[in-house]
Amino acid sequence: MSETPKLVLFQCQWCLFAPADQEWVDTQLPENIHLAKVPCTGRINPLYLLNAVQSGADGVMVSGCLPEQCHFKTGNIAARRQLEEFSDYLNHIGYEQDRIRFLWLDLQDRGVIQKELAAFEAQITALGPAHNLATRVAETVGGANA
Amino acid sequence: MPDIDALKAEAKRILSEGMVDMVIGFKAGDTPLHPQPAFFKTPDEVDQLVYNALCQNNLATYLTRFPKNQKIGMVVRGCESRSVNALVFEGQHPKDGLYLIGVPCEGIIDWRKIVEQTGEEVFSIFEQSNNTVLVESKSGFFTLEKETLLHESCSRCIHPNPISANVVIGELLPEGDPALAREKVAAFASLSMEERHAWFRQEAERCIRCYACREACPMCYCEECFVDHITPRWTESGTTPAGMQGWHIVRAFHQTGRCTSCGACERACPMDIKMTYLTEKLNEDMRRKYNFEVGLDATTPPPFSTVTLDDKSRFVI
Amino acid sequence: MVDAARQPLIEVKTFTEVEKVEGYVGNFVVTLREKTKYVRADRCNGCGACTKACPVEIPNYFEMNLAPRKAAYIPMSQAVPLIYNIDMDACIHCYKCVEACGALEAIDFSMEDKLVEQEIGAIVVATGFSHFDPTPMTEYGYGRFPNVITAMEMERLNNSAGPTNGALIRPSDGKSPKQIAIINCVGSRDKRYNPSCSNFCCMYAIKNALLLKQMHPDTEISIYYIDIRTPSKGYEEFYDRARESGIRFIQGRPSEITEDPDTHQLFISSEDITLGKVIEREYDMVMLNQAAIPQPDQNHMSSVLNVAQSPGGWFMEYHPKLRPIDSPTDGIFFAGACQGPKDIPASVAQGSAAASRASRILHSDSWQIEPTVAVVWPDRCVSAKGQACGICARACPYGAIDYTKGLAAEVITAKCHGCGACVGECPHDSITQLHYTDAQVLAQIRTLLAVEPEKKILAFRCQWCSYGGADLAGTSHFEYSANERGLRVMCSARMDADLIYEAYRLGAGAILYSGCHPQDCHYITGQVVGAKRAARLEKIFERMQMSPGRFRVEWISAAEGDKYARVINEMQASLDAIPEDVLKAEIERLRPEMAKKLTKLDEIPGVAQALVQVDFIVNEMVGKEKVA
Amino acid sequence: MSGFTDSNALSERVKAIPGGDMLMMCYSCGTCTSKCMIQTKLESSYNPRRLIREAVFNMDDAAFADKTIWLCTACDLCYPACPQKIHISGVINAVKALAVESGKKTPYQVAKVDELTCVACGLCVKICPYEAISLVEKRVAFRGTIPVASVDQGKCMACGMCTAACRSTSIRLAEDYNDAELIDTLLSWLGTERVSS
Repeated sequence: MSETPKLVLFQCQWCLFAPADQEWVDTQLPENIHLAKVPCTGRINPLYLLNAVQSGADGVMVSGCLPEQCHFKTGNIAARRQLEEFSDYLNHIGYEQDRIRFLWLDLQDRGVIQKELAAFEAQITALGPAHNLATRVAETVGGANA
Repeated sequence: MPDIDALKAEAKRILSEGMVDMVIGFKAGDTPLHPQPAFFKTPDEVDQLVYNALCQNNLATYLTRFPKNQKIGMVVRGCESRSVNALVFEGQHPKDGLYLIGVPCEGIIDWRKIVEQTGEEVFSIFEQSNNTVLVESKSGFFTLEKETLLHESCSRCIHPNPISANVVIGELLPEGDPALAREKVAAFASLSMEERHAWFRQEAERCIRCYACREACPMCYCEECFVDHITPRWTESGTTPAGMQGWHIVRAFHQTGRCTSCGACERACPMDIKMTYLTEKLNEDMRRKYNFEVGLDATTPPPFSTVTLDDKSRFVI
Repeated sequence: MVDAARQPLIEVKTFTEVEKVEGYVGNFVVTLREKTKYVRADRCNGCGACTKACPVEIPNYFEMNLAPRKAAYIPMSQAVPLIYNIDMDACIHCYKCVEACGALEAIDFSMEDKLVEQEIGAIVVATGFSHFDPTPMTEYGYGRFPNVITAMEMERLNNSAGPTNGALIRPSDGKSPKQIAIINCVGSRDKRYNPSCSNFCCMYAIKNALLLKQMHPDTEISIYYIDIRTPSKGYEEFYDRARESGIRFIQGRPSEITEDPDTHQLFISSEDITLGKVIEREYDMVMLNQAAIPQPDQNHMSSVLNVAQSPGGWFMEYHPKLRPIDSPTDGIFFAGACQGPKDIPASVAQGSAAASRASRILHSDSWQIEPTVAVVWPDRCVSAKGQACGICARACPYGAIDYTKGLAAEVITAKCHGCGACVGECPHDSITQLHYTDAQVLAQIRTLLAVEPEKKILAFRCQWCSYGGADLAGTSHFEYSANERGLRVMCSARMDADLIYEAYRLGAGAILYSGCHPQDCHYITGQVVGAKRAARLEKIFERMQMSPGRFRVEWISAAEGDKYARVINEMQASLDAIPEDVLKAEIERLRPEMAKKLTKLDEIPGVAQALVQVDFIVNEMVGKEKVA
Repeated sequence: MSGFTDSNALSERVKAIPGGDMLMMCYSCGTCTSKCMIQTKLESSYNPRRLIREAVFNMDDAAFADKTIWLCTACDLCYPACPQKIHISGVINAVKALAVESGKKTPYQVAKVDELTCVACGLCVKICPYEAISLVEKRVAFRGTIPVASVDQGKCMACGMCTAACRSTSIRLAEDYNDAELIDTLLSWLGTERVSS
């Protein structure tokens, strides 16, 4: 595994109000971060997280809207219940809960996601690579960023 | 122990009066120590009905296998009655199409523990009134403490009495202490991350993907399980570490807010995988965070089906 | 102000509060609280040594808190009198100022507020307006984003005598902004805060934009607006000039201001209505053009002066078109924005008008009032007979009735405006109102209900609102039932319960009790008195089991002709819904009950006589032998 | 003043539907459009202000053809922002209801139920914020007449909460947010591949 941690960002497509931030996420995301855009955090099936974790993601970030700002009324708070429990549960069997982070963005936030991602990356770098549940066999050809 | 004659009489009554089309219960199995589920359709067949501490299946599992318009009578213990409630909530059988004959349950004996303690082939067992079990084996009779033979889930059972049963046969038992389940989860959680993971890996490694746990679980009634799904292939389907771990992680997670801690999955497992330390963690979380226990009635939705703004969550800013 | 202070006949009393206003037009007694400055005006020479010595620094309110000031200070450079002032809330009592003042001994910490009573002929209220604080509008981030400032702050920033000596800088980093946005209608035309338009902000935004553009030609200025309102002479031309000079006007109310937390740059997201597209633009600085709102102590002043407030809290004029300068209380006039948002020309005009209105009082020996005043029959007043009553005094919105137990109530005619609230309320019929005496009104009722009374809808209309509404319904040709019979009194407060009972006794089919909307009342609180009585009557009639729809209470403004017509038509419909025989039986059933409530009606002076005359006339005209 | 307005006019019909009554109060300030992110992120022709305008001017055809009615998810972020306190999503919903009445259908993809595997547990019904899912008895190939979940095309907003709630992945969003594609790209980026499939 390379030095820089591999992070997966599940992004609710509405949480970034500022077009500039959205553009940054869409085009200038660092190479070690994979973006998976979903219509709402409520859309995120825990199986997504499982797949990311089992395939060797060192950290998973979910960015969504603040409670009461959800584009789909209750998607984010439903996601909060299910995904928080899932991350607690993964922690129970060997995937640190610090490796899964929810980022709730206020509509008025701007330029926050870049910093939060950097802070998250630093936090994951300090934790080191996640190996406990990374059980999917690495493919020999292709590799990262394929 | 409930009066087996009263149980039979009630089963016969509801069959003969036409209140139900069928009674699900147990009958003696082909091998000793293994009573098997039975489906009695006539009053005469009810004579075969048995009920003892070795009846280890969760009968609610069979509820989903019969048409919804069929009237079903069922012998239920605490956990089974809760499973039935959960299934009624999920619309798997109408409430008025059910007749539940409740029996307070003193716990299910794990036949593996008998074998373990006697160390030899066992022919039969007799429950005695002083909380001991008389075991007949190859070399004679043993008296064992019942307490030591109980299945792990049963030793921590919170609701031994059937809930929302039409009739209860036998005397109600005192409710269990939720602290026991809490302590077990806490004890596991106090281990280090590496120890917890090592334990999980060790358990999952033995899995042979027979899906006996799935078959034994009353809540696993999906037409197509997520592991059988092809696009996308949610988790590896073979006995690779990823596949085995993924299966156990998600199987348990799918029972969040639905599992009654009956332990049927664990008893069904041919590889003796201790699956309940996963489900109990989730059940404990539901109790702690949302004050929710499944199956106490057939109308309260599980936490994942409800949303509220005022969750206390570490994710909230 | 400095100019005014120099006039020999003008006495300027600053730092003084009005505590109490008593008396009436031409004869007010005003109690003033002259607040102490802790500096003797006769000794202070304005040298400023105290300010230099003072160690306390607090935000300067006059500079919109953008600059500091000392606890010993001059509020502003045009202050009258130009002497120093110790801010006791901020003072730490170090007495360094006293030391600095030295032999002059102008600073005296033992001074106290003085209460002064003064005889005043007329009062002009010019208390001005206040600004809406945009902090609650979180979407604009005022208070959180340093570069979002209010119009008043911009005013100080851009002022050569201001905290920056006129240098335009942005608060976050002191750099001069190149992109400035002005957002209009912040808190105004907004039902969540102030639904009304603040009148002058459009022009104010353009003025500020032009000023900025002239002083800093390289700045780009955008004005976000919903509508630009330039209604006066020369205003549209001014707007033209602004567009010509390159100021961008963007139609669309911004929904959100966001800030880059590192650079403190601001981003405004708004729909450009003309394009139909959402655009986001970047700015260095944003100015919020706040709503004008009434002064925070406007409610208090309104009770001190006994003048009403219109919806929104501004002082209410006597009549919006005919007497826009006068308050409902004679001898008190309004000037400027205390009466509603106004720009400078309008305020000056109103100030001049108010001064001349006031001088008419000062120059005359007598004062004409409307003739509809209330009069007491002292011999009928129970107070004169020793009973405790005082109902009339409590009902009077103007405090025009002197009530002392044991003496007959007395109307101070100069203060009376003729609403008739006392007349309506007096349970002993001891007060009447000239031109609307009980005899006169009863005579009208009797006439209107002379023929087929059960088919009639008798409408009591207040002179100012519902009468105007009925009038408008007529002139607008809104059709309503021809069975309506209108009857005018000055105010819903005058609609005496006796009049209603008598009308029902005479067999009226239905009665409408109508007046102004609450707060619109021409007589400050007259409508409140009327509304309370109406509620009482509704309950009484309900207890009598009167058919629903026969008594109706509606508040109808002079602009609601359509409502008037609708109400009457609805009443006709509900009257039609009652079968004729049932209605007649009900009238007969209730007649004795109504009569019972009216036993003393004949004793009211003039009533019996008037009714005899009416009966005679009616009999002559319709050939009826007997009325009721 | 009746007689001036035609009760068949679009604006009157919208007003008669609860939520649509404040329609005429709009002074077209555009706050709602810019508060909503649909125009910038999804569909450039989206514009609630214009839709209200179309309703005010009784432009039935234009209003029913406007994509706005199908895209508003009634998150009501604009409602507290509206200076005229108009319940914008209420107006949009009213127009949508009239559009559906006149036979219009959403041009967008909505959730789809795999009837072969649905077990009608009802968890999606409970979690759906739009009450778009209901359980109906239906004849399904190979399975007989059974209850299955059914999505109301007019109400579904394609948020996908049902797919996250479904254990047997029997309900899914079509095309745009396809599970398989998401998982495939995720896995290939993370450098792993299915060992057996």
